[in-house]
Amino acid sequence: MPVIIKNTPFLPYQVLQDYEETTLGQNNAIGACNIFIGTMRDFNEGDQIKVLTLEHYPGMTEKQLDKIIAEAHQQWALIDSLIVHRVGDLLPNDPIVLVATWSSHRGDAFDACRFIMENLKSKAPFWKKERLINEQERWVISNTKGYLNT
Amino acid sequence: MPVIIKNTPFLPYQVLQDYEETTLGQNNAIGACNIFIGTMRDFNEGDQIKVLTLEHYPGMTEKQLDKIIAEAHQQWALIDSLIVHRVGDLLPNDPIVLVATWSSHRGDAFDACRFIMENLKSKAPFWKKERLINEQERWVISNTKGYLNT
Amino acid sequence: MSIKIRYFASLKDYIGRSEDEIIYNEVLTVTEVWQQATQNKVKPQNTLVSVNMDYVNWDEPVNDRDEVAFFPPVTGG
Amino acid sequence: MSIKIRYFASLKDYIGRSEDEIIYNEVLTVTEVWQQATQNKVKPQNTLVSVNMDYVNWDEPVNDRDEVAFFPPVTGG
Repeated sequence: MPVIIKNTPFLPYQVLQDYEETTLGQNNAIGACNIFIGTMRDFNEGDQIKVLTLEHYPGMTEKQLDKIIAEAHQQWALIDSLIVHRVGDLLPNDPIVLVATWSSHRGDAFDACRFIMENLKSKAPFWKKERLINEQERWVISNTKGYLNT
Repeated sequence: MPVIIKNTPFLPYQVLQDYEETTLGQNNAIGACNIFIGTMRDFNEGDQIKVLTLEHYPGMTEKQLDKIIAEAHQQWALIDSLIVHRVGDLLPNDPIVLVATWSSHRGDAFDACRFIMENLKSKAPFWKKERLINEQERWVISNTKGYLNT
Repeated sequence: MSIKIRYFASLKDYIGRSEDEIIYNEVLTVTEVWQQATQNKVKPQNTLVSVNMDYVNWDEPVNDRDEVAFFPPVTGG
Repeated sequence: MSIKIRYFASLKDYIGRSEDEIIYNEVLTVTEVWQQATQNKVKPQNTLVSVNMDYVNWDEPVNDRDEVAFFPPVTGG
Protein backbone atom coordinates (compact mmCIF):
# COMPACT_ATOMS: atom_id res chain seq x y z
CA MET A 1 0.00 0.00 0.00
CA PRO A 2 2.67 2.52 -1.01
CA VAL A 3 2.16 6.27 -0.84
CA ILE A 4 4.59 8.11 -3.11
CA ILE A 5 5.07 11.88 -3.28
CA LYS A 6 7.04 12.85 -6.38
CA ASN A 7 8.59 16.19 -7.32
CA THR A 8 9.30 15.09 -10.89
CA PRO A 9 6.88 14.02 -13.65
CA PHE A 10 5.62 10.42 -13.68
CA LEU A 11 3.92 8.21 -16.26
CA PRO A 12 0.90 6.53 -14.61
CA TYR A 13 0.75 3.50 -16.92
CA GLN A 14 4.48 2.91 -16.54
CA VAL A 15 4.20 3.16 -12.75
CA LEU A 16 1.27 0.70 -12.71
CA GLN A 17 2.97 -1.78 -14.98
CA ASP A 18 6.19 -1.67 -12.96
CA TYR A 19 4.30 -1.98 -9.69
CA GLU A 20 2.28 -4.96 -10.87
CA GLU A 21 5.38 -6.68 -12.25
CA THR A 22 7.74 -6.07 -9.36
CA THR A 23 5.56 -5.85 -6.26
CA LEU A 24 2.08 -7.29 -6.81
CA GLY A 25 3.33 -10.11 -9.00
CA GLN A 26 1.02 -12.76 -10.44
CA ASN A 27 -1.70 -12.60 -7.83
CA ASN A 28 -4.47 -14.75 -9.22
CA ALA A 29 -6.91 -13.67 -6.53
CA ILE A 30 -7.10 -10.26 -8.20
CA GLY A 31 -10.18 -9.96 -10.37
CA ALA A 32 -10.67 -6.19 -10.35
CA CYS A 33 -8.58 -3.06 -10.47
CA ASN A 34 -9.90 0.50 -10.39
CA ILE A 35 -7.61 3.36 -11.29
CA PHE A 36 -8.04 7.11 -11.08
CA ILE A 37 -5.69 9.49 -12.84
CA GLY A 38 -5.97 13.25 -12.29
CA THR A 39 -4.20 15.44 -14.84
CA MET A 40 -3.60 19.18 -15.12
CA ARG A 41 -6.16 21.05 -17.20
CA ASP A 42 -5.05 24.25 -18.95
CA PHE A 43 -8.24 26.11 -18.03
CA ASN A 44 -9.71 26.95 -14.64
CA GLU A 45 -12.41 29.47 -13.74
CA GLY A 46 -12.35 30.83 -17.30
CA ASP A 47 -8.60 31.51 -17.37
CA GLN A 48 -5.83 29.77 -19.21
CA ILE A 49 -3.27 28.25 -16.85
CA LYS A 50 0.41 28.03 -17.79
CA VAL A 51 1.92 26.43 -14.72
CA LEU A 52 0.43 24.73 -11.69
CA THR A 53 2.56 24.61 -8.54
CA LEU A 54 1.72 22.02 -5.91
CA GLU A 55 2.85 22.66 -2.36
CA HIS A 56 2.52 20.08 0.40
CA TYR A 57 3.32 19.56 4.09
CA PRO A 58 6.07 16.92 4.09
CA GLY A 59 5.34 14.35 6.77
CA MET A 60 1.73 15.30 7.35
CA THR A 61 0.77 14.56 3.75
CA GLU A 62 2.16 11.02 3.99
CA LYS A 63 0.61 10.53 7.43
CA GLN A 64 -2.85 11.55 6.23
CA LEU A 65 -2.63 9.45 3.07
CA ASP A 66 -1.50 6.39 5.04
CA LYS A 67 -4.50 6.90 7.30
CA ILE A 68 -6.92 7.14 4.35
CA ILE A 69 -5.49 3.97 2.82
CA ALA A 70 -5.71 2.13 6.13
CA GLU A 71 -9.37 3.14 6.46
CA ALA A 72 -10.07 1.94 2.92
CA HIS A 73 -8.45 -1.44 3.64
CA GLN A 74 -10.58 -1.73 6.79
CA GLN A 75 -13.80 -0.92 4.99
CA TRP A 76 -13.37 -2.95 1.78
CA ALA A 77 -11.80 -6.30 0.81
CA LEU A 78 -8.72 -4.87 -0.89
CA ILE A 79 -5.70 -6.89 -1.95
CA ASP A 80 -3.53 -3.81 -2.47
CA SER A 81 -3.63 -0.10 -3.25
CA LEU A 82 -1.30 2.63 -4.42
CA ILE A 83 -1.19 6.43 -4.32
CA VAL A 84 1.22 8.58 -6.31
CA HIS A 85 0.94 12.39 -6.06
CA ARG A 86 2.99 15.10 -7.74
CA VAL A 87 4.36 18.20 -6.04
CA GLY A 88 6.34 21.05 -7.58
CA ASP A 89 5.74 22.74 -10.95
CA LEU A 90 3.38 21.04 -13.41
CA LEU A 91 2.50 21.81 -17.02
CA PRO A 92 -0.84 21.20 -18.76
CA ASN A 93 -1.56 17.49 -19.27
CA ASP A 94 0.92 16.43 -16.55
CA PRO A 95 -0.42 13.73 -14.22
CA ILE A 96 -1.15 15.10 -10.73
CA VAL A 97 -2.45 12.05 -8.93
CA LEU A 98 -2.76 8.31 -9.44
CA VAL A 99 -4.85 6.08 -7.18
CA ALA A 100 -5.19 2.35 -7.81
CA THR A 101 -7.04 -0.36 -5.89
CA TRP A 102 -6.88 -4.12 -6.44
CA SER A 103 -9.49 -6.59 -5.18
CA SER A 104 -11.20 -9.86 -6.05
CA HIS A 105 -14.55 -8.27 -6.93
CA ARG A 106 -15.33 -5.01 -8.68
CA GLY A 107 -17.48 -3.41 -5.98
CA ASP A 108 -14.58 -3.21 -3.53
CA ALA A 109 -12.12 -1.80 -6.06
CA PHE A 110 -14.57 0.85 -7.31
CA ASP A 111 -15.83 2.01 -3.92
CA ALA A 112 -12.40 2.06 -2.26
CA CYS A 113 -10.75 4.00 -5.09
CA ARG A 114 -13.51 6.59 -4.94
CA PHE A 115 -13.24 6.79 -1.15
CA ILE A 116 -9.47 7.30 -1.31
CA MET A 117 -9.80 10.07 -3.93
CA GLU A 118 -12.57 11.93 -2.08
CA ASN A 119 -10.64 11.77 1.18
CA LEU A 120 -7.39 12.76 -0.50
CA LYS A 121 -9.17 15.78 -1.99
CA SER A 122 -10.56 16.90 1.37
CA LYS A 123 -7.88 15.84 3.87
CA ALA A 124 -4.41 15.47 2.32
CA PRO A 125 -2.42 18.71 2.76
CA PHE A 126 -1.67 19.73 -0.82
CA TRP A 127 -2.26 23.22 -2.19
CA LYS A 128 -2.41 24.37 -5.80
CA LYS A 129 -1.17 27.71 -7.07
CA GLU A 130 -1.96 28.68 -10.66
CA ARG A 131 0.19 30.87 -12.90
CA LEU A 132 -1.91 32.41 -15.67
CA ILE A 133 -0.61 33.30 -19.13
CA ASN A 134 -0.31 36.95 -18.02
CA GLU A 135 2.08 35.70 -15.26
CA GLN A 136 -0.47 36.51 -12.53
CA GLU A 137 -0.39 33.96 -9.69
CA ARG A 138 -3.29 32.82 -7.54
CA TRP A 139 -4.03 30.08 -5.03
CA VAL A 140 -6.82 27.65 -5.83
CA ILE A 141 -9.43 28.31 -3.13
CA SER A 142 -11.20 24.97 -2.87
CA ASN A 143 -11.72 21.66 -4.62
CA THR A 144 -14.86 20.91 -6.59
CA LYS A 145 -17.39 18.52 -5.14
CA GLY A 146 -16.69 14.88 -5.89
CA TYR A 147 -19.98 13.02 -5.56
CA LEU A 148 -22.29 14.48 -8.18
CA ASN A 149 -25.66 13.31 -6.90
CA THR A 150 -25.35 13.69 -3.13
CA MET B 1 -15.80 5.96 -27.97
CA PRO B 2 -14.43 2.70 -29.41
CA VAL B 3 -15.77 -0.72 -28.46
CA ILE B 4 -13.25 -3.46 -29.17
CA ILE B 5 -13.89 -7.22 -28.91
CA LYS B 6 -10.60 -9.13 -28.98
CA ASN B 7 -10.02 -12.87 -29.36
CA THR B 8 -6.34 -12.57 -28.42
CA PRO B 9 -4.72 -11.35 -25.17
CA PHE B 10 -4.30 -7.60 -24.63
CA LEU B 11 -2.22 -5.46 -22.29
CA PRO B 12 -4.51 -2.81 -20.73
CA TYR B 13 -1.78 -0.25 -19.98
CA GLN B 14 -0.35 -0.60 -23.47
CA VAL B 15 -3.81 -0.17 -25.00
CA LEU B 16 -4.47 2.94 -22.88
CA GLN B 17 -1.11 4.50 -23.64
CA ASP B 18 -1.50 3.88 -27.39
CA TYR B 19 -5.05 5.17 -27.37
CA GLU B 20 -4.12 8.37 -25.54
CA GLU B 21 -1.15 8.98 -27.80
CA THR B 22 -2.76 8.24 -31.15
CA THR B 23 -6.43 9.09 -30.72
CA LEU B 24 -7.10 11.26 -27.69
CA GLY B 25 -3.94 13.28 -28.16
CA GLN B 26 -2.99 16.18 -25.89
CA ASN B 27 -6.47 17.15 -24.79
CA ASN B 28 -5.89 19.72 -22.05
CA ALA B 29 -9.55 19.75 -21.06
CA ILE B 30 -9.08 16.29 -19.56
CA GLY B 31 -8.62 16.46 -15.82
CA ALA B 32 -9.83 13.01 -14.79
CA CYS B 33 -9.65 9.45 -16.04
CA ASN B 34 -11.22 6.43 -14.39
CA ILE B 35 -10.21 2.95 -15.47
CA PHE B 36 -11.56 -0.46 -14.61
CA ILE B 37 -9.66 -3.63 -15.42
CA GLY B 38 -11.22 -7.03 -14.84
CA THR B 39 -8.86 -10.00 -14.81
CA MET B 40 -9.34 -13.75 -14.60
CA ARG B 41 -9.14 -15.21 -11.10
CA ASP B 42 -8.01 -18.81 -10.72
CA PHE B 43 -10.66 -19.58 -8.11
CA ASN B 44 -14.45 -19.48 -8.33
CA GLU B 45 -17.06 -21.03 -6.04
CA GLY B 46 -14.31 -22.89 -4.20
CA ASP B 47 -12.81 -24.54 -7.28
CA GLN B 48 -9.57 -23.91 -9.05
CA ILE B 49 -10.09 -22.75 -12.64
CA LYS B 50 -7.63 -23.65 -15.39
CA VAL B 51 -9.20 -22.05 -18.43
CA LEU B 52 -12.03 -19.55 -18.87
CA THR B 53 -13.77 -19.50 -22.23
CA LEU B 54 -15.72 -16.40 -23.16
CA GLU B 55 -18.46 -16.74 -25.76
CA HIS B 56 -20.32 -13.76 -27.21
CA TYR B 57 -23.00 -12.89 -29.77
CA PRO B 58 -21.12 -11.09 -32.53
CA GLY B 59 -23.06 -8.02 -33.59
CA MET B 60 -25.39 -7.89 -30.61
CA THR B 61 -22.50 -7.52 -28.17
CA GLU B 62 -21.17 -4.48 -30.02
CA LYS B 63 -24.70 -3.06 -30.45
CA GLN B 64 -25.43 -3.31 -26.71
CA LEU B 65 -22.04 -1.87 -25.70
CA ASP B 66 -22.45 1.07 -28.12
CA LYS B 67 -25.85 1.72 -26.55
CA ILE B 68 -24.41 1.65 -23.00
CA ILE B 69 -21.63 4.06 -23.99
CA ALA B 70 -24.10 6.41 -25.68
CA GLU B 71 -26.23 6.45 -22.52
CA ALA B 72 -23.16 7.22 -20.40
CA HIS B 73 -22.20 10.12 -22.67
CA GLN B 74 -25.75 11.47 -22.41
CA GLN B 75 -25.81 11.25 -18.64
CA TRP B 76 -22.31 12.56 -17.80
CA ALA B 77 -19.93 15.18 -19.20
CA LEU B 78 -17.50 12.75 -20.81
CA ILE B 79 -14.75 13.70 -23.23
CA ASP B 80 -14.17 10.12 -24.36
CA SER B 81 -14.53 6.49 -23.32
CA LEU B 82 -13.23 3.09 -24.33
CA ILE B 83 -14.27 -0.54 -23.87
CA VAL B 84 -12.07 -3.53 -24.65
CA HIS B 85 -13.42 -7.04 -23.94
CA ARG B 86 -11.79 -10.43 -24.48
CA VAL B 87 -13.48 -13.47 -25.99
CA GLY B 88 -12.03 -16.96 -26.51
CA ASP B 89 -9.84 -18.92 -24.11
CA LEU B 90 -8.28 -17.07 -21.16
CA LEU B 91 -5.75 -18.14 -18.54
CA PRO B 92 -5.54 -16.98 -14.91
CA ASN B 93 -4.43 -13.34 -14.63
CA ASP B 94 -5.43 -12.54 -18.24
CA PRO B 95 -7.31 -9.25 -18.63
CA ILE B 96 -10.99 -9.83 -19.46
CA VAL B 97 -12.30 -6.29 -19.69
CA LEU B 98 -11.01 -2.73 -19.77
CA VAL B 99 -13.28 0.30 -19.40
CA ALA B 100 -11.90 3.84 -19.39
CA THR B 101 -13.66 7.21 -19.14
CA TRP B 102 -12.12 10.66 -19.60
CA SER B 103 -13.69 13.90 -18.35
CA SER B 104 -12.80 17.33 -16.98
CA HIS B 105 -13.90 16.55 -13.42
CA ARG B 106 -13.60 13.38 -11.40
CA GLY B 107 -17.28 12.85 -10.59
CA ASP B 108 -18.20 12.28 -14.23
CA ALA B 109 -15.31 9.89 -14.92
CA PHE B 110 -15.99 7.81 -11.78
CA ASP B 111 -19.77 7.58 -12.14
CA ALA B 112 -19.73 6.90 -15.87
CA CYS B 113 -17.08 4.17 -15.64
CA ARG B 114 -19.08 2.44 -12.93
CA PHE B 115 -22.29 2.79 -14.94
CA ILE B 116 -20.66 1.28 -18.03
CA MET B 117 -19.27 -1.68 -16.05
CA GLU B 118 -22.55 -2.44 -14.26
CA ASN B 119 -24.49 -2.28 -17.52
CA LEU B 120 -21.90 -4.34 -19.36
CA LYS B 121 -22.18 -6.98 -16.63
CA SER B 122 -25.97 -7.16 -16.88
CA LYS B 123 -26.69 -6.44 -20.56
CA ALA B 124 -23.76 -7.24 -22.86
CA PRO B 125 -24.13 -10.78 -24.28
CA PHE B 126 -20.99 -12.52 -23.06
CA TRP B 127 -20.98 -15.91 -21.34
CA LYS B 128 -18.23 -17.53 -19.29
CA LYS B 129 -17.48 -21.24 -19.23
CA GLU B 130 -14.98 -22.53 -16.67
CA ARG B 131 -12.70 -25.51 -17.12
CA LEU B 132 -11.61 -26.87 -13.73
CA ILE B 133 -8.30 -28.61 -13.06
CA ASN B 134 -10.08 -31.99 -13.29
CA GLU B 135 -11.10 -30.98 -16.85
CA GLN B 136 -14.77 -30.66 -15.83
CA GLU B 137 -16.51 -27.80 -17.66
CA ARG B 138 -19.34 -25.61 -16.38
CA TRP B 139 -21.10 -22.42 -17.37
CA VAL B 140 -20.98 -19.51 -14.95
CA ILE B 141 -24.61 -19.03 -13.91
CA SER B 142 -24.73 -15.33 -13.02
CA ASN B 143 -22.57 -12.33 -12.27
CA THR B 144 -22.03 -11.07 -8.73
CA LYS B 145 -23.76 -7.90 -7.60
CA GLY B 146 -21.82 -4.75 -8.42
CA TYR B 147 -23.04 -2.07 -6.04
CA LEU B 148 -22.17 -3.27 -2.56
CA ASN B 149 -24.42 -1.06 -0.47
CA THR B 150 -27.62 -0.90 -2.47
CA MET C 1 -42.07 -15.79 -43.34
CA SER C 2 -38.58 -17.02 -42.70
CA ILE C 3 -37.23 -16.62 -39.18
CA LYS C 4 -33.66 -17.33 -38.16
CA ILE C 5 -33.15 -18.59 -34.61
CA ARG C 6 -29.90 -18.69 -32.65
CA TYR C 7 -28.97 -20.28 -29.33
CA PHE C 8 -26.02 -19.28 -27.17
CA ALA C 9 -23.98 -20.65 -24.27
CA SER C 10 -25.77 -23.15 -21.99
CA LEU C 11 -28.92 -22.84 -24.11
CA LYS C 12 -27.02 -24.04 -27.17
CA ASP C 13 -25.95 -27.12 -25.15
CA TYR C 14 -29.54 -27.61 -23.92
CA ILE C 15 -31.07 -27.41 -27.41
CA GLY C 16 -28.21 -29.35 -28.96
CA ARG C 17 -27.61 -26.96 -31.88
CA SER C 18 -26.70 -23.32 -32.40
CA GLU C 19 -29.19 -22.33 -35.11
CA ASP C 20 -32.64 -23.07 -36.49
CA GLU C 21 -34.74 -21.66 -39.25
CA ILE C 22 -38.52 -21.82 -39.33
CA ILE C 23 -40.85 -20.94 -42.19
CA TYR C 24 -44.30 -19.81 -41.14
CA ASN C 25 -47.39 -18.19 -42.66
CA GLU C 26 -48.68 -16.10 -39.75
CA VAL C 27 -47.06 -13.61 -37.37
CA LEU C 28 -45.63 -15.41 -34.35
CA THR C 29 -44.67 -14.07 -30.96
CA VAL C 30 -41.25 -14.79 -29.54
CA THR C 31 -42.83 -17.38 -27.23
CA GLU C 32 -44.39 -19.15 -30.21
CA VAL C 33 -41.07 -19.07 -32.05
CA TRP C 34 -39.50 -20.84 -29.08
CA GLN C 35 -42.25 -23.48 -29.07
CA GLN C 36 -42.01 -24.12 -32.82
CA ALA C 37 -38.26 -24.16 -33.07
CA THR C 38 -37.62 -26.30 -29.98
CA GLN C 39 -40.68 -28.56 -30.38
CA ASN C 40 -42.05 -27.32 -27.08
CA LYS C 41 -38.98 -27.95 -25.00
CA VAL C 42 -39.25 -26.59 -21.45
CA LYS C 43 -37.82 -23.09 -21.42
CA PRO C 44 -35.14 -22.80 -18.70
CA GLN C 45 -35.82 -20.16 -16.07
CA ASN C 46 -34.32 -16.73 -16.75
CA THR C 47 -33.88 -17.39 -20.47
CA LEU C 48 -33.42 -14.09 -22.33
CA VAL C 49 -34.51 -13.32 -25.86
CA SER C 50 -33.51 -10.76 -28.47
CA VAL C 51 -34.95 -9.86 -31.86
CA ASN C 52 -32.47 -8.34 -34.29
CA MET C 53 -29.98 -7.95 -31.45
CA ASP C 54 -32.23 -5.95 -29.13
CA TYR C 55 -33.71 -7.37 -25.92
CA VAL C 56 -37.46 -7.95 -26.19
CA ASN C 57 -40.33 -9.35 -24.12
CA TRP C 58 -41.78 -12.78 -24.73
CA ASP C 59 -44.95 -11.40 -26.35
CA GLU C 60 -43.01 -9.46 -28.97
CA PRO C 61 -44.18 -10.27 -32.54
CA VAL C 62 -41.56 -11.53 -34.97
CA ASN C 63 -41.44 -10.40 -38.59
CA ASP C 64 -40.16 -11.93 -41.79
CA ARG C 65 -36.35 -12.29 -41.85
CA ASP C 66 -36.00 -11.34 -38.18
CA GLU C 67 -33.19 -12.95 -36.20
CA VAL C 68 -34.39 -14.29 -32.87
CA ALA C 69 -31.83 -15.34 -30.24
CA PHE C 70 -32.30 -17.24 -26.99
CA PHE C 71 -29.65 -17.25 -24.26
CA PRO C 72 -29.06 -17.49 -20.49
CA PRO C 73 -28.27 -14.50 -18.24
CA VAL C 74 -25.06 -12.81 -19.40
CA THR C 75 -21.86 -13.28 -17.40
CA GLY C 76 -19.24 -11.10 -19.07
CA GLY C 77 -16.95 -8.44 -17.64
CA MET D 1 7.47 25.25 26.63
CA SER D 2 8.75 25.59 23.10
CA ILE D 3 6.21 25.39 20.30
CA LYS D 4 7.06 25.28 16.62
CA ILE D 5 4.56 26.89 14.26
CA ARG D 6 4.31 26.44 10.50
CA TYR D 7 2.26 28.23 7.85
CA PHE D 8 1.43 26.82 4.42
CA ALA D 9 0.19 28.04 1.05
CA SER D 10 -1.89 31.26 1.12
CA LEU D 11 -1.51 31.47 4.90
CA LYS D 12 2.26 31.65 4.52
CA ASP D 13 1.77 34.61 2.14
CA TYR D 14 -0.71 36.20 4.57
CA ILE D 15 1.56 35.89 7.61
CA GLY D 16 4.67 36.74 5.59
CA ARG D 17 6.79 33.83 6.85
CA SER D 18 6.72 30.06 6.90
CA GLU D 19 7.70 29.36 10.52
CA ASP D 20 7.57 30.73 14.03
CA GLU D 21 8.67 29.51 17.39
CA ILE D 22 7.13 30.63 20.67
CA ILE D 23 8.35 29.97 24.19
CA TYR D 24 5.64 29.95 26.83
CA ASN D 25 5.16 28.97 30.48
CA GLU D 26 1.56 27.79 30.51
CA VAL D 27 -0.43 25.36 28.37
CA LEU D 28 -1.94 27.18 25.39
CA THR D 29 -4.81 26.17 23.15
CA VAL D 30 -4.34 26.18 19.40
CA THR D 31 -6.35 29.43 19.24
CA GLU D 32 -3.99 31.06 21.75
CA VAL D 33 -0.97 29.83 19.78
CA TRP D 34 -2.40 31.56 16.71
CA GLN D 35 -2.92 34.78 18.65
CA GLN D 36 0.56 34.77 20.18
CA ALA D 37 2.44 33.78 17.05
CA THR D 38 0.63 36.12 14.66
CA GLN D 39 0.22 39.02 17.13
CA ASN D 40 -3.54 38.70 16.91
CA LYS D 41 -3.85 38.83 13.16
CA VAL D 42 -7.38 38.19 11.91
CA LYS D 43 -7.71 34.48 11.21
CA PRO D 44 -8.92 33.90 7.64
CA GLN D 45 -12.19 31.95 7.37
CA ASN D 46 -11.82 28.19 6.95
CA THR D 47 -8.25 28.13 8.30
CA LEU D 48 -7.30 24.58 9.29
CA VAL D 49 -4.95 23.58 12.05
CA SER D 50 -2.92 20.47 12.86
CA VAL D 51 -0.87 19.46 15.88
CA ASN D 52 1.93 16.99 15.14
CA MET D 53 0.46 16.42 11.69
CA ASP D 54 -3.04 15.47 12.85
CA TYR D 55 -6.08 17.69 12.34
CA VAL D 56 -7.34 19.19 15.62
CA ASN D 57 -10.03 21.58 16.85
CA TRP D 58 -9.23 25.15 17.86
CA ASP D 59 -9.58 24.44 21.58
CA GLU D 60 -6.96 21.66 21.49
CA PRO D 61 -4.20 22.17 24.09
CA VAL D 62 -0.63 22.34 22.80
CA ASN D 63 2.25 20.65 24.62
CA ASP D 64 5.97 21.27 24.81
CA ARG D 65 7.77 20.61 21.50
CA ASP D 66 4.52 20.19 19.60
CA GLU D 67 4.45 21.28 15.97
CA VAL D 68 1.40 23.39 15.17
CA ALA D 69 0.54 24.14 11.54
CA PHE D 70 -1.98 26.57 10.06
CA PHE D 71 -3.16 26.31 6.47
CA PRO D 72 -6.09 26.97 4.11
CA PRO D 73 -8.47 24.25 2.82
CA VAL D 74 -6.52 21.65 0.89
CA THR D 75 -6.72 21.57 -2.92
CA GLY D 76 -4.71 18.56 -4.05
CA GLY D 77 -5.63 15.65 -6.26
